[in-house]
Amino acid sequence: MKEPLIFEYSLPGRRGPTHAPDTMDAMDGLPADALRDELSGLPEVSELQTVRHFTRLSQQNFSIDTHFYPLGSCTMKYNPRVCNRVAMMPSFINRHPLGPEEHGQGFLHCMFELQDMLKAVTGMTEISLTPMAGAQGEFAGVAMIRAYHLARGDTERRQIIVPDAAHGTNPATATMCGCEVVEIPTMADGDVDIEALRGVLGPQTAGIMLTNPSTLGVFERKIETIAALVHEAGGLLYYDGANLNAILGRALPGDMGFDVIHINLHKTFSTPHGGGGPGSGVVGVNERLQPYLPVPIVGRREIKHGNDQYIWLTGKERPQSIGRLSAFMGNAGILLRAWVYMRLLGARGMLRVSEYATLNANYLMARLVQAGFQAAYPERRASHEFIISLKDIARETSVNTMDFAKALLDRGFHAPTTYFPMLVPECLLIEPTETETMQELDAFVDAMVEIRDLALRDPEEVKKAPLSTPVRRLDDVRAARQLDLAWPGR
Amino acid sequence: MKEPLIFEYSLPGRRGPTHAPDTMDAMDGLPADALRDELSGLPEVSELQTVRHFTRLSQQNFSIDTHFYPLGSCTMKYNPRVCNRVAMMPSFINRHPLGPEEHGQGFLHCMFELQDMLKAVTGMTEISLTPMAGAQGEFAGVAMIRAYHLARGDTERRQIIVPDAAHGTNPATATMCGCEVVEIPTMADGDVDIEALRGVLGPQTAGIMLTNPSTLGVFERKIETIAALVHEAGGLLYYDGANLNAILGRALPGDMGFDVIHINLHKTFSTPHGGGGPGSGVVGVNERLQPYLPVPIVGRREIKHGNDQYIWLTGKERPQSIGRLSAFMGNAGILLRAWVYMRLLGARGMLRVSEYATLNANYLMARLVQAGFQAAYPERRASHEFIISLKDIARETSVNTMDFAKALLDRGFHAPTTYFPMLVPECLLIEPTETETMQELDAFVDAMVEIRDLALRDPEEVKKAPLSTPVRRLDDVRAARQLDLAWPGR
Amino acid sequence: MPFIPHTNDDVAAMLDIIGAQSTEELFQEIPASLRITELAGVPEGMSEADISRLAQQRAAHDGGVVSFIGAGAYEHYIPAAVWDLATRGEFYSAYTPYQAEASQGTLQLVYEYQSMMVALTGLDVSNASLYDGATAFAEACLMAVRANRKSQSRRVVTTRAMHPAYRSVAQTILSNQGIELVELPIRNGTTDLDALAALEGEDFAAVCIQQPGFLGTIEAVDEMTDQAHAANRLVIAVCNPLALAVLKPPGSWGEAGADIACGEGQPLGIPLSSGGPYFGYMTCRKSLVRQMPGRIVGRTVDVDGTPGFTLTLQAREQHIRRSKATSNICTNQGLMVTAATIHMSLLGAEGLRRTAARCHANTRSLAAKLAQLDGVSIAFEQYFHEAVICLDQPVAPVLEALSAHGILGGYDLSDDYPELGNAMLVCATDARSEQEIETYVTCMRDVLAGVQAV
Amino acid sequence: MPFIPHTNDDVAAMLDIIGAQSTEELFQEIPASLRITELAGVPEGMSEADISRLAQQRAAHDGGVVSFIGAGAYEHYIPAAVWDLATRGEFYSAYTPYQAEASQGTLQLVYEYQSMMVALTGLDVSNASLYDGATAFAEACLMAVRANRKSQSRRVVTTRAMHPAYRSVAQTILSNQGIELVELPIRNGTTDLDALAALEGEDFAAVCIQQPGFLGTIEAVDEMTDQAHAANRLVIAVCNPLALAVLKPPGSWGEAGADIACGEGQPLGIPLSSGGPYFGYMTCRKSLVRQMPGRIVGRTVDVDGTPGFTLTLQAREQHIRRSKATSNICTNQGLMVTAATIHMSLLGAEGLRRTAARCHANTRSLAAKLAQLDGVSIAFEQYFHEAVICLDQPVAPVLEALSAHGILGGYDLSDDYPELGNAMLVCATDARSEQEIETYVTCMRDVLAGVQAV
Ligand SMILES: Cc1ncc(COP(=O)(O)O)c(C=O)c1O
Ligand SMILES: Cc1ncc(COP(=O)(O)O)c(C=O)c1O
Repeated sequence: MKEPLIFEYSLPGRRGPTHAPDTMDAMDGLPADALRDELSGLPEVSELQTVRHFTRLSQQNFSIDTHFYPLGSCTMKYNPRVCNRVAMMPSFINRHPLGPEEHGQGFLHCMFELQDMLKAVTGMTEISLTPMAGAQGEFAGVAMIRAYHLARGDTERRQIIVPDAAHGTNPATATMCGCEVVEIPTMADGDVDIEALRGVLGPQTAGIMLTNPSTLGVFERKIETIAALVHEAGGLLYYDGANLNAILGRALPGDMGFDVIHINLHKTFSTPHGGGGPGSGVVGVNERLQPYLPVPIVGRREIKHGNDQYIWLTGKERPQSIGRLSAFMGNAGILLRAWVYMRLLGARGMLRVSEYATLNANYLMARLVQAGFQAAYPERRASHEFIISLKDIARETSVNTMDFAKALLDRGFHAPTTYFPMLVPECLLIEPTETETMQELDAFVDAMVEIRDLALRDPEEVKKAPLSTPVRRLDDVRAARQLDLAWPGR
Repeated sequence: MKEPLIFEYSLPGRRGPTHAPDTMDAMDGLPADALRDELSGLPEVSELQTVRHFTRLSQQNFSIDTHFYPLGSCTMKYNPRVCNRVAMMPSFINRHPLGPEEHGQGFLHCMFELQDMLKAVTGMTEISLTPMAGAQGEFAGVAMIRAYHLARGDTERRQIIVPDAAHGTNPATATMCGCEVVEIPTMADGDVDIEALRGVLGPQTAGIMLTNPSTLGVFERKIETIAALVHEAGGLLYYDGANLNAILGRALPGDMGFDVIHINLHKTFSTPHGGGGPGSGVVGVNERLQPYLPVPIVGRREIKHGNDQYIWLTGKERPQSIGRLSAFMGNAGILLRAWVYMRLLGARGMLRVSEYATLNANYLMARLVQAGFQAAYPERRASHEFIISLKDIARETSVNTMDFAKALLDRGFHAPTTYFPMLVPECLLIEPTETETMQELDAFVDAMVEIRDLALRDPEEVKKAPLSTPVRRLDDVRAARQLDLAWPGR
Repeated sequence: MPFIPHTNDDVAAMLDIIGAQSTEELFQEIPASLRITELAGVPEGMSEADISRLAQQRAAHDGGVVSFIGAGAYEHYIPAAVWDLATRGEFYSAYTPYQAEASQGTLQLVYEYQSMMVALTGLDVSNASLYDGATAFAEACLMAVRANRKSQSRRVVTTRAMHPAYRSVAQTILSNQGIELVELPIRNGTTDLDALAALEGEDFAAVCIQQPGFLGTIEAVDEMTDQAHAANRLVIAVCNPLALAVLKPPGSWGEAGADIACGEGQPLGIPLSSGGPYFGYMTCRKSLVRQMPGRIVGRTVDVDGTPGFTLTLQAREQHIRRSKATSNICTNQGLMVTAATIHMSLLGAEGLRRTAARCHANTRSLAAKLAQLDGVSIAFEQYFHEAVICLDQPVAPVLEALSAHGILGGYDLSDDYPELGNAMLVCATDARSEQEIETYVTCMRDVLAGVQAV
Repeated sequence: MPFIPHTNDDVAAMLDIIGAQSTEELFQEIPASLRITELAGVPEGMSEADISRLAQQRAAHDGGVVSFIGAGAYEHYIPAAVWDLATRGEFYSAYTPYQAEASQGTLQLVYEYQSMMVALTGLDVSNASLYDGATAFAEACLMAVRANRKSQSRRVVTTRAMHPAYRSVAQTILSNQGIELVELPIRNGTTDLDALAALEGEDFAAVCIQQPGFLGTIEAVDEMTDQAHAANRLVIAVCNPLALAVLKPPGSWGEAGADIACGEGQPLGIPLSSGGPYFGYMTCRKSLVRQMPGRIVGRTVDVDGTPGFTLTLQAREQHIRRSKATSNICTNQGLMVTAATIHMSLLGAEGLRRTAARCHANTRSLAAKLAQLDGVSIAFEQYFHEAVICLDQPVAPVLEALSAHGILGGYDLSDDYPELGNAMLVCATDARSEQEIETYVTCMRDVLAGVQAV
């Protein structure tokens, strides 16, 4: 059943809210010409209508809590409920960001521990928790790289090298930081083309941005060579930590030679994805970049009578910082969730994360290959994710990756990431994560085989998908051409 | 998509829970022969599997939060979320029932206020909060009536008079209290047959149980006469408060002559129905029955320095009490929710409850009658609910009330109560409640008309319903004959 | 106007359709003599913000204590997921699944619940819940009287080892039907078997055994069961379901097993909440199912042959059977069953066993430490997770002094069991930390010293 | 093993299919030189019960205060339904709606959100959120520089009346692209219009106006907007969205309205939470939509003609446009938008207006009462819901003394605005009761007396 817009339930004069003061106080302290006459365009609905509307809408979503959601590069693992419970404890959610440190020791203590644990899992020297998503972490990282070069008078280093398989945020970030993007190709085996890299390195090189394991689902084996080459050329190395889940407790980006890293806490550390966010893109650096870390950072002051005191370090203590990235300290509530998750798992639990994430990915890849699907890198071990290319099936049957994706929805699975990375044609990037069972993966294989077989038999039938979702395939072209971005009924 | 049983997800050896102690302590304080060797038959599943399973199951329910739910006699109105929030405040949910009064003044204060408000809305002298649902309230009431007669040496009064339209709990309760049930008929206009009543009154009469408005959806106009007759005969009057929503703030059962009343807080005062319960069936009495009220009751002790102290009154203070009805004090958390609801609404809000509940019912009845449906009591005002009889349609088309009910499900409406009260053939008891909009009622009328028209055109099509629910019409006979009441896989 | 969605235009249009001038007119069938127009004694309404603030202030009075009271209600850790899921609107705001096709969520869940209770108790079938442990016990007695074909008796044997409140609730309920409870005395904290033996030859419908008993102790369930069956008495087991994760299930008591098991479901994921809502569970042998009170869910198929769930055996219930029903219960404790089912799924057998064992270990540790204090002793050696502690002075003032320190030190047994002297029942569940136990012991030492000093 | 569902049999079967001996082997492509086998510095795991207890202990340090701080983050009453609904698993655990047909819930909700923000700001189109108010402001500046076809300038006019943290975040972000922020001084708490006039003739991409300003005061938005447009500068409005329930919307400023509006969404149902997660909102004229950063949801139809929702104009975004994208933002603040949309639906226009008006009245009452104390004065007469209070002594020690009494008395302005002297910013929202305001005033009286006494 189609759910109307909330505005369609609205009628002028529905009885007043119980959620606001009973009376309208006078706005008598303000000049009349600063005020608005009326506010139309918000719905007037009852609490029941609101609850019913948004409950029904929620049921139209696929989500981890309802479906297997193997969206590659996004680490859609289970979000433990206790993390939310803790982050919503009254004293935490009611704490004002500018409240004095004395009244925030509980929160700051957690944040200090979080910083320490993040150092341990990255091998970096210091952490700043402030970036609010991966892309902002990238911004912080590249801005630090620039600040580093500038501080050394190295003003010409403006090029950021990015492999062609990189996530779109990498080149976009470089541009936002006023850098120039230089793309280098990937070799047939999935590793970076070292010769091409050599070719672009030089005195203009600010640094390189790498994901390892890469978005191709393989571990970059020559990472140490790459690090040596870039450092020799005077550049720095940026680690895009979106895939940290694959190597948690197995290898440290710091050991690989990276100077700066961001981590998506909403991926590896399982804070909720919330229908698009919020996330957290905390950054870590080695000594080189330490002075430039964005503020604030949580510090500790030893005080006389035993107990330590946790404090904010700001621009005062960190004059070379690239500065602030958010009005306050970033996505504190998300950081708290990650703190709970990390303390729950502990050191051994974290090693198991990468162990089972990798096991699940390699198993699913093996099963799909054995079922006749084409892996993009069949000779390689999968990391926590892997790529299947449907280009042969697409050629034979005209059923393409998008059709597969929609047919999966009808079978109760959220589709993997489609058409990314762009260099593999007709690709599915599949990331099962460690929280799924073997039995769920088997069911996914069955669905894939069923769709493939149907495609060979009756391709038009597959192209009709999805049939069981609240709407069928949507007209994206019309959406972009005949823009309808807000309810016109106002 | 069909959701498997939780047991079907289970595999022996799924990794241990994080929700329990890490280790198994020894049971060394107990003799070996008191222990069990193993515990099989509980599922071994992960937290994600549990969350996903029960989230998916929940989505298979119709509920107030998702659907219009006009289940007559059940008052399926909106359950405000704030009531749950308050009842779940840590200090409330962690309070031990046997904790000392000093550490429960907050809770007890709320309960004392609740008792006072309930006195006000019923016109009774004193309240006991302990009964855990309507039926238990009835038990308490009839037990008090018996205790009253016995205390007066009136040992022969064992008959409880019940109209034929009464809810099944009324006669069942009388039996549970060791009484004999005497049924009296209803007249064509929906009121009790006074002559029949006269005929059954006598020295054996313990009392009468009445709902007013009755389950026929009409107000018993001769209530004062009835009260006089019963009292004259030496009997007492029991008020089944399931329908209090209809007259909240309009008339007081105490004024009508009732000696004892129960109220379903999960109806009139909107505590959740929870898929079957919990409810609360608080009882109120006039002076006559006061000594017999079930314990505990919340009392107040005036203490010197201003503040009052709230205390428990138990069998010590109330030696004539019929006794305890629950191990502790009843459904405290449900009582708290009702307290929040009543304080939110206040006196004026309560009057509006009955006003709009009655308006909605009369409007919906009028619309359905205008659309050609047959009201059971067309000459009467509806109370907060009313009855439609489908007997003519059923005769003409063979589409019966059950078919209508299932066809409503396909149209996004929970069915009204069917085949109750039994004295109206092919009946639907429809209770829209005050929290639904006129627009929702209109949509319901449209659905009813659509089904009726389809029944006239193509009755077999209606009989196929439901088609859109997770399962289609279920085989109840098989369910009762081939009993499958627990997962056999253990 | 809280929760009422009507606009003035709506009201006018609706009155027009009804053919009434005003909403007042709709109440015209209420005799004028009975009409009121205001509710004196109910305060004015408040906003959601104000009621939240008020509730917060009230709640603030009640917190900040550490409890070592059990006595039928136990604080256990409840995983966050339990109530997040149970309070989803689709569970929270649905009602009894009368329309099975629109209630498969609740119905399947209850079927799973029934299966789990069957597993825990080792019996064949379960109902969908009763109000609480005490009423479940009372219903079990009624059921046994109805069901025992070999006995004509309206008498049931119970014991002082049973929860006093359960006995008192059963008394309230059974006395109205003239059913008599015959109470056995205790010896060493458990039922006096000699007194039981002395009833030989008498006709009773059933014998009731609580395991563990109210005093935490372990009954001779095998012996008592066999003896009861030999005398044609049914056996009603009253058990803490969490204890059943480690204790022998009623279905395995003696040769043939108990006939009915029942008890308080609260330890399975339900918060203390001042005493409710909890839920009573009940399971029994298959042969007794038609005498069982309460709702029952069965698995069947739909017209397409797809498996599905529905309420079944409704002919036992009041809405069909009316005055001949097995019980008057209608609304039960569905939401609590929802939470319990999720709780048991999350913990699994292993989680429940570990929790039970931790409670046992914690209480043993507490009792042992208390017993090292002067003037404190442990009354009975074998117990599950509650221990009777005897003092050399009256209990009430000691508990009061502890309470002033924020410690609820236990349940005073003096009223219910004067025969035990200055005794109290202490309980340290998994929710109590080692440190809290230490604090209790230290506090007790100070309190006893203080009292002695005076 | 937390959250990992594999049995030993599963693992063996899986390795078998993979053709590996052990899970270790799966990591063989990581050079041996880089392999580690443990994580020093991460403590051992704990059970859910233990982490909950630990968190509870930590949280206990942070509560029990009453805050009169605003300065960009505001405590408002949030109806219980808001977060009950927003944390439903289907919202909480979904991601960006890449598969539109499987995400209509989130997509329709965002479309509704966009519609509401358009209504509040009076502009044409909205995006689906940015990180927070400060980054939204920075993105608005970048957008204006890209979008202003009539200007070649990489300079933007801002003002000291703007939130200092917003200016500093914008500085961090804009400086990397060589975009310069030119800051106007303040006079009487608002932007110095003479200083603005003095920029006449110079080329700027945009003028930024915060309404109400950081100091709570009211800017001459109409005049500033018209003047900016006359000079071919775009106008960026930075507004508290709750204030827009009562204040003139940016779309109506001056003759033509502002071009871009942005700001902090937190007052719309998001808890304070130590500073985040909040969300930045952004709306603009239709003609600028292709320059807008962030996701946008559009309404379209499916193959059957049924209306539905999808992400649109993705060609602006990094995953398509890569280095030429309008911004690098990918993950946004979706869950916060979910909560805000529910919050706005529950309150409606009337509820938001009453809340805004109550904040105004409460702060006026607080400021007036404080100003009656010796040595306290109100700096500026017209303000929305924050007032600058001047003391006759340094602010920091006074705030510290208040804090010791559990009152967070305001935001010390001495660092950011030394030109205001001993000044602080106080805020009393709808969440502050009359009694709390009284307590503050009383406490302040005592503190000032105490300080004077010394
Ligand atoms: C490889 C990679 N890098 C960077 C990002 C950007 O992270 P975020 O979406 O948190 O900004 C993502 C995630 O979407 C990613 O998959
Ligand atoms: C008229 C009537 N009386 C009594 C009851 C019994 O109430 P409860 O279900 O709370 O036991 C009900 C509700 O089901 C009812 O509708």
